Order: sequence, then structure tokens, then C-alpha cells
Amino acid sequence: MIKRVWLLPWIGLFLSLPAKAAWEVNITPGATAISREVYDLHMIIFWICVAIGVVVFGVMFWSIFHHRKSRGAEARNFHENTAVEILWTLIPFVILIAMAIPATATLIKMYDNTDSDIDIQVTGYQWKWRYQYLGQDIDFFSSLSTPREQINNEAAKGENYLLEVDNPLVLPVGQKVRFLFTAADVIHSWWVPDLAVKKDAIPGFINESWAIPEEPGIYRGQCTELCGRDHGFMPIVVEVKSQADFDLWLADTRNAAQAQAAAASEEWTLEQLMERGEQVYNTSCAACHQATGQGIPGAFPALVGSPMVTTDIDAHINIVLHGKAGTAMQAFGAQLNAVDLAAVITYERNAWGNDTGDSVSPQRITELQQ
Amino acid sequence: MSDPKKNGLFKAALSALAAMFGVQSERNRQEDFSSGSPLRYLLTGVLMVALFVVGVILLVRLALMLAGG
Amino acid sequence: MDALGRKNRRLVLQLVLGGILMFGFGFALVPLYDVFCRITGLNGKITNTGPIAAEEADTSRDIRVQFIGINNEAMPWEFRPTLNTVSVNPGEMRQMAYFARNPTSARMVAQAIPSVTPAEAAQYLHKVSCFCFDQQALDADEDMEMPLLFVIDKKLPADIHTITLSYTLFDITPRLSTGQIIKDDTQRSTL
Amino acid sequence: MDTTLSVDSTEHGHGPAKGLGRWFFTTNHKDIGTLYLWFSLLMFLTGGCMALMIRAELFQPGLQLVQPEFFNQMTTMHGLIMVFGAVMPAFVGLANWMIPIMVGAPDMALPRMNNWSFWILPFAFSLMLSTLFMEGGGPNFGWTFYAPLSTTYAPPSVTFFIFAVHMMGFSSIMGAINIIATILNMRAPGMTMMKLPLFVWTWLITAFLLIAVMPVLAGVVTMMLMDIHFGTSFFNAAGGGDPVLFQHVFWFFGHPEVYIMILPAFGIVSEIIPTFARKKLFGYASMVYATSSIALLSFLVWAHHMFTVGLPLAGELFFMYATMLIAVPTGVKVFNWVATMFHGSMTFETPMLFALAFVVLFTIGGFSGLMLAIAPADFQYHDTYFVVAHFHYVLVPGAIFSIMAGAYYWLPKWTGHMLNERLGKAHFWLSFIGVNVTFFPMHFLGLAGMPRRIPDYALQFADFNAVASVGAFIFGLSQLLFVYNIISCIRGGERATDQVWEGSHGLEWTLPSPAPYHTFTQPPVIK
Repeated sequence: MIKRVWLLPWIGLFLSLPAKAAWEVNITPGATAISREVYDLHMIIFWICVAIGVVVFGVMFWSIFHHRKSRGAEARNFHENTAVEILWTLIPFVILIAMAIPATATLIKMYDNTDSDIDIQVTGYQWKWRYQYLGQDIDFFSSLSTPREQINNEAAKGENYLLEVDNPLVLPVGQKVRFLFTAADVIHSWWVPDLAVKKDAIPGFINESWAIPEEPGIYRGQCTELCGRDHGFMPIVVEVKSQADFDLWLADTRNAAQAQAAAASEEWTLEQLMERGEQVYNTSCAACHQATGQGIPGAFPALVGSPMVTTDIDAHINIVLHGKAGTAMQAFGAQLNAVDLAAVITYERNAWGNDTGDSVSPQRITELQQ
Repeated sequence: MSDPKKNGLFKAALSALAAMFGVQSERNRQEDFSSGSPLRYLLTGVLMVALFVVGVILLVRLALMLAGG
Repeated sequence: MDALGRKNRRLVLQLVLGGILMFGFGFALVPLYDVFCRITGLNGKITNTGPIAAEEADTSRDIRVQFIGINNEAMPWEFRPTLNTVSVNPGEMRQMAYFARNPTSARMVAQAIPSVTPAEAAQYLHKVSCFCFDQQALDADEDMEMPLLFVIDKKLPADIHTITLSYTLFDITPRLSTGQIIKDDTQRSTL
Repeated sequence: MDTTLSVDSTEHGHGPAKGLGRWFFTTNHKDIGTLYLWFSLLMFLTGGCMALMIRAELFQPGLQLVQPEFFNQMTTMHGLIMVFGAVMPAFVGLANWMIPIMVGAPDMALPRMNNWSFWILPFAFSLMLSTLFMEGGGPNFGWTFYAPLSTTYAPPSVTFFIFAVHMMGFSSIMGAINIIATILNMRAPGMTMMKLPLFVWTWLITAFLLIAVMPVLAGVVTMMLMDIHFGTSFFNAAGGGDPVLFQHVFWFFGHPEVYIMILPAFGIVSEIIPTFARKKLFGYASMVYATSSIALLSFLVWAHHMFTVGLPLAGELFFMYATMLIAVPTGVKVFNWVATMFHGSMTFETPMLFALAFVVLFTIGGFSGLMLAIAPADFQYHDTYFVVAHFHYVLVPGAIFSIMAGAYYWLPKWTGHMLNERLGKAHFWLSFIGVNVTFFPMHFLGLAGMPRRIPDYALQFADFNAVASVGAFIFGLSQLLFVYNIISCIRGGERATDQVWEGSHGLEWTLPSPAPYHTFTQPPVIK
């Protein structure tokens, strides 16, 4: 009995671990037929491995205990038995073949080409996703909406820390959605565990996958191919809505797009531009130029007092619209609408003590973009 | 006794198969090592691996055909 | 040089030769990969057949062909297909066009790279003529419609109903002018 | 450092040179083996510090210590230094020490090339480590350096990274050529291929694998160099190239590379278990044949690293089946070790403890590898922490534990002193606990959805990450015990007999301990 005493502290340790903490240990059965099939495959192969493990380690530990020199065990002189060897090679072969059949069935189902109800082009950018609903001219960017303070531990972390975006991808329930993956710069990988969809987005090439979400809800995922600095900060949020809600959402998004286009023709005061500009700056520019506009020496230029931002307006607009080749400065002209561009340029020209007093109107941006 | 060259190749093929399967008896091993140049075993091995590749491709075709691919 | 030295020398030479051959094999993987892609249609590589004999269309099947235009990261052009989807019969020759506009204030040269999904359909999509065959140059504020003529092979597997053809537009202006050393930044196109 | 200074009276040859010159100009396989092993230990500790930096950042959600781009440099350098700097040189060091005295050869076939293939490594790795201080930072694209992140979007130091990889490749190829020539041509008469110890067999196969794949790695980095500087577009889609081509060529090198890192471990464990079980290795012939078939079969399965890249259905099925089929012959070798132990009469000194831990934990890594082979399931596992757990289980308790077992097993023969057994057991148990507390939770993190190579994570992954980080520091710091034990064994300690271990078998144990500077100048008589 004494030999068992040293086990007690270990058991105590494990029991004391906080129960409330999130101890998720397994993949999600998910919200589609395919993801449940993958879950079953995963559990079958897992239990097979556990079974083989128990047998192998059982024999091994039994032999470690019984055939010890200190217990007076005498070494036998056998060192070859091909019959046994053939047996313990055939059994794993048979188990693997048994595993290969359902795996092949699921894989073939995953490559099913039947027609889809809705096609969505997913384009990976350096450190955000772009969703385009083909044939419905809805096109928006989806970037991380976790505030910088939370990441830098200056504020408490929200419930969906690092898994929340400003514009989630919205899908109708029960419809087959076909994803077309590509990338604009480096290789990314789009993964939503609940849909069991993971496909690499490769620049210059197009990949496809599909899913039929069966329950409405919010499903979160992340980029799973190293794509540079903020690889860990470009999550994916898919919101599956009932058909009615989805149609509602479609209409709202289209109206919002038209409203923004119309807004570009209205007059915007400096204060309105500055307030909107700060919001756009914190989502798209703070990642590199920092919220304080100081940038990171040697990596990203500071905007405070920089000639580019305080002197020639056209040069400033040009670099924001078209980016700078060979550097991490992207062409934001294709990513933000005219109002956001005008607002962020005005903000950069008047914030952190740069008060040049200039305000760039959305009309000026649309005119330059024509 | 059949001509050693022919059964040599057959024996080498058998040994290559045993190697891919991962099980070989001591007696065969001594026989293999004591006869002929290793080159013959090497070439037979490469040939068997090529056959293995073709075999798996056929297996894939069969799987696709069975699933009405 | 005793017997052992000679044996070692011969063996070492063989092994070094083997190493060099494998280095060459590493480079031979590139053309091998291209051939492998042509056969299996891996990664949507498309065969550019050039003019093909017009055979009558197989009207029993309608294939939905979707078109996508993607700008690679630093490409400011407007670039989109004139039609999003087209319904085509296998064997029927079809004309399509992509719209491109250069909004910048300098001449630029672009290269379009095609890709098809599903990958199995790539070898059955024959492009008779395509703007991706050569480089497209546009002056400042100029725009044009770039033609594309394609045929879908009748031997397209039965289970494929939708083919998506995507073009990614790359800016190759700086690459072309790498020949002349660019002294200072302003000489480059105001990109 | 006078590990092998004792000049045996019957030995008419001169002892080693004095001072530093001995180490720069040595052509003695024992000195070069020692250099490789010290270098590998230094790289193991350097790579280990980077791992501790990574785990310290990942201890809690939020960015505490490092910025993401430096974190990416740490993950990349940790991978490169551990693979090319710690594991491979350690195996080459053990090969340099043991193969000549196992086959009865006076020295390696090409002693001068042997010296050069070592002395390339310190320069290659100082070049690699210096990239951390260059403008734009060191390589930050993962140890698998996928294009275009590693070509068009790489920091300017990528060129030095490419040359460093070239140099490591040359060193490995020359080492492999040397080992093949020694095994094939320099065996003592009577030491036929049938009597070769399994460590020599596994190293022979590993050497052929090295010569077959290191040039392919050199090829892929040369293609990268041409893409970055000479305007070609192997991997640049704009010029007709293909980033997926990079992955195919890299993993064509990559999968045989992982066999290069595990076959010598099979060899070491197959030497140690029979000694401490006092029973001959079970199924020696099967082990030899299975490892030799791996030399060819390992070239057929590379694309199971690329199941999510968009392979056509037929491709996914081929690589799934091929991976499953070749996993069995290598996997079942574990049963041979269990059968060797069965009905043996075992004692559990430190080398045996490490070998047993290898068998158990490597098998767990093998099981997670089997799960990863199932393509549809791999869509959920790929590039998550489940993969990180898999390859750390086969590499840390796999390769690293077998290297430590080899060190504990052969150091008495090299230094003439026994290692401190109590210290050895303390090092073992701390490492065993540290490895499991670090890497077992990573299975859960990966299954719960945490991707690889991220500097910060969502709250649901917080607790297991904290546990893993604690385990990492336990494992990391316990390695200092190992260093202390080695140094104290070199400087002194209980005299080792020639036989050293009661059950030891093989030519190397017929030599006196410590093994004289020149051994087997006259080929030994092998009954």
C-alpha cells in the first residue's frame, strides 16, 4: 500500500484545476453533415489508436514489471519469430484498410460538384478577408475588430477576443454555399471548424470548397497558414441566418452601399471627417502606424510631422489610394470607399498636432479615382 | 536446380516485398546477403516501389469507380 | 594509393555524382510538375490550344461558366469581367471580354494569370485566344475590353456542372524596367 | 578538454596535439564526434531558449513580451536550429564516434573531409543567427519557408538564410558520403554486412537518404535565390510560376528529412534495449529490411503535408493510401522493441529509461501521425497545434531522447568515467514530466481550433497554453542538469570498466574505457 502513496499528490493536482476554465479538448461536431462525418472519422481513428496503445503499452509495462532483473527474471533466448511478426503487421494493415473505406467515402463526398445556391469569393489579404457575393454585387472587407488596447493588455479582454470582426460573412441556412478561395498577396488559409472547411487561398490561383450550414448561429475560425506579421489577427466570423433574415440583410447591405455612394456626394464638415477618420484609422492603419501616429522606427514610418502628410495633398492621396510597391503599404483605394478614404486622410493631416487645417472631400477622392 | 539467374531475380523480388512489408526471417536474410551483388537487390527494390506506386494508383481508380466517380 | 584508397575514391565519386544528379533532379521537378499539372489539371493550369476545329455543340448539357477578376495586391487597375456567368454547351465556341482601366497617371503593363476550379475541369477548358497569352499595356486613364475565346470539351466529366474561370492581374511594369537601373524613386511609375 | 588523453602503453601512435590546434585541425573521428556533439548541445540550448521565448509569450493571451514579427522570427529560427543544428549534428556526432569502433575501422574513410564537414557548421549557424540582427529582422516565414512569403515578402536577410541552408546542406552531404564509405569499405574482415549493429544499418540508410534529398533542398533554396535576385519566377505567379510548386519540391525533401531524423534514433534504441534487457534484439532481419525499404518508400508520401492546398481528388486519395501503407512497416518496429523486452531480465539505468520513454512517447506521436493521415480529418487538424503536438512528440521524446540515451550509454566508453546515476535519473524524470506537460495539452489546443504560429490566441485556449508554458520551462531548465552531468563525467567520477554495462555486446565494448585516441589500427579479429 505504501508504494501507492506517492500517487496522491498527482491526483490532488488534477482535481484542483479550476473547473470553470475552458478545457475544450476535442474538435467540434460542427453545423454541417460533412463536419459531423469528419467528427465521427476522427473519433473512430482516435479510439482505434487508444485500443492499440492500451494493448502495446500494456504488454510493455507488464513485461517491465515482471521481467525485471531485481525480481530474478532470467532472460529467455528467443529473438526471432516471423509468424508473430507477420501477425502484428497484418492486424494494423487490416485496421488501416477498415479505416480507409469510410475516409474515402467522406473525402469523395467533400469533392461533390453539384450546383450551389450561392457563390462567395473569399480573397485573403495581408491580414484581413474580403467577401464578394458573386452576381449580387455585395463586396466588403472583414477585419479584426478587437480593440488594440485589449491586445496590448491596457483593457480587459472581451468574450470573443481575437475572434470578432467588423463585417461578418452572412449566409442563409440550409443552402449550399460554394466558396471560391484566392489571395492577393501571400498564401492564407480559410478555416471554420464548424463547417469543416479549410482551404488554402493562393495568390494567382483559385480553389473551391462548399458547405450546407444546417443551424443558424455564429461560427468563428482563423487564418491557418502563416501569412506574415498579423497572421494571428485575421479571424473569420460566419453568421448563418434564416432565409428571411438573410434576404433582409441582403437588402440592407445593398442600401447601405448605395447610401455610402450617395454620401460621397454630400458635403462633409471637418469635424465629421475627423470623427469618421479616427474610426477608419484605428481599424486599417493603426496596426502599422500605431494609434499615436508614431509608427515603428525602422519598420513603419511615423505620420506625426511627416512631410508626406503635412505638405502636398495630392501625393498624400496618391499613396493612400495606390500604396507603395515593394513595401507593406497597400493600395487602400480598392479597400475603402470614398468617404472613408477622405475621412482618414483628413484625420491624418489634422491629428497628433499635424493641424494643417486641410479637409479632403469625398468628391475629390471619387474624382481622382475616375 | 533451376538456373540461378532466374530464381535469383525472383528471390530478390520476394525479399523486396518482404522489406516493404517489414518482416523477414533470419534464414532468408543470410541467404540474401551471401548471394549476388547488392545492386541486383537495389534495382529490384526500385522496381517493386514503382509497382507499388502503380498499385496505389489503380487502388485510387478503383475507389473512384466504386463510388461512381 | 592502396586498394582501400582506390575503393574509397571510386565510391566517393559515385556518391558525389549521385548528389549532383539529385540537385539536377530538384530542378527537373519544375518541368515535371508542369507536365504533371497538364495531365491532372492540378491547380487549374489550362491548356492553350490555339485555333480549334469548330465541332457542333452538344446542346443536351448546359455548363454554367463563372468569371472572376482579381487584382493582385499592388495592382490599382479596375479589372472585372463584362459578364459574371455564362451558360455554354460543350463544344460551342464562346466569346467573352474582361474590362480593364488604368486609373493612374502613368503607363503600366499587366499580366493576367488564369486559374480554373474544379481542378478536374481544367484540362477540358480550351482557350482559343486569351488576353492572358500576352502582356497588356495601358496608358494613363486608358481603358479597354480584353477578348477571350474559349470552348469546353465535350469529354467534360458528367458530374461537373459549374466551371469558375478566374484571372489574377499582376503588375509587371517594375519587372520590365528592372533592365534600366532605377536611380531614384520618382522615375518609377507613380504607383 | 582531455577526454581521450590517456595514452595506452601498447599504443605506439602519438596522442592528440596540444591546445586549440587539436580541435581545428583534427582528423580523428573521436575528436570530430566530440566537436559535433558539443556543437549540437550548444544549438539545442540556443534553440531551446527561443522555444522558451515563444512559450513565455504564449503563457497568457495578449501581447506581453514580443511584437508579432519578432515572434515569427523566433518560431522560424527555433525550427531551423533544432532540426539542422541540434538533431542532425548530434546524430552525425554519434555516428562519427561509434561507427568506426563498431565496424572495426581505424578511422572514417575520409578524415580531412570529415573535419571540413564539421567546421562548416559553426560558420553556417553564425551566419543564420546573425540575420536576427540585420535590418528588417531574421527569417520570419516558418522553418518550412513557403513562397511567396519567403521570396517576394521576405526581409532582406533572406539571402543570408539561403546561403546558411546551402552550407548546412554541404556539411550533411559530405558527412553522409564519409559514413557510407566507412561502412561499405572499411569494415574489419569478418565484420560482414550480416553482423553490422543496427545503429550502423540505420545510419547507412540515413546517409543514402541524406545524399538523395539534401541536394533537393539546396535546389529549392537556389530557386528562391534566383526568384529574389535574378528575376526568374519559379514560385512567383506573375511570371507563370506557382507557389504550390515550392511546397511540392520542399516536402519532397521534407518527408525523407523526417525519416533522416528518426532512423538513427531507431538504431540507438535498438542498441540500448537489448543491453539492459540482456536479450538479443527481436527480429534483427525484419528491422534491417524495414528500414531499408523506408529509404525508397519515404519518397512517395510528401503531399500529406499539403492536403488543404487544393489537390485534385485522385491526388488526395493516392497520398492518403500511400501514407497509411508505409506507416505500418515503420510503426510496427515498436513491437520489435517490446518483444525484445519480453521475457528479458531488465535493469533501468538512465539510458534504458530514456529508451523506454522513447518507445512509449514516440508511439503516441506515431498514433497522432496516423490520425493526420486520414485526409478528411486532416482538414480539421492541418496547421493547428495538433500538428505541433504530433511532430514534437516524434522529435522531442523521439529524436532528442534517443540522443540523450545514446550519450548516457556511450559517455562512459568515451570518458572512462561513469555518469552520476542519481543525477541522470533526476534529469530523466524532469524531462519526461516536462515533455508531457508541455506537448500533451497541445493536442487539445489543436483539436479545439488553435492555429499554428500565432503570437496571441482567443480566451478558450488560455488554460492549456498556460500549462504548456509551465511544462516548457520545466523541460528547458532540466537540461542544465544534463549539461552538468556531462561535464562532471568528463572531469571525473567513478572509473568505468571496459564492459561498462553488464549486458553490453558489440565490438565497441571490447575497447578499453576511455577508448584510446587511435583504435583498431590493426583490424580486430571477429569470431
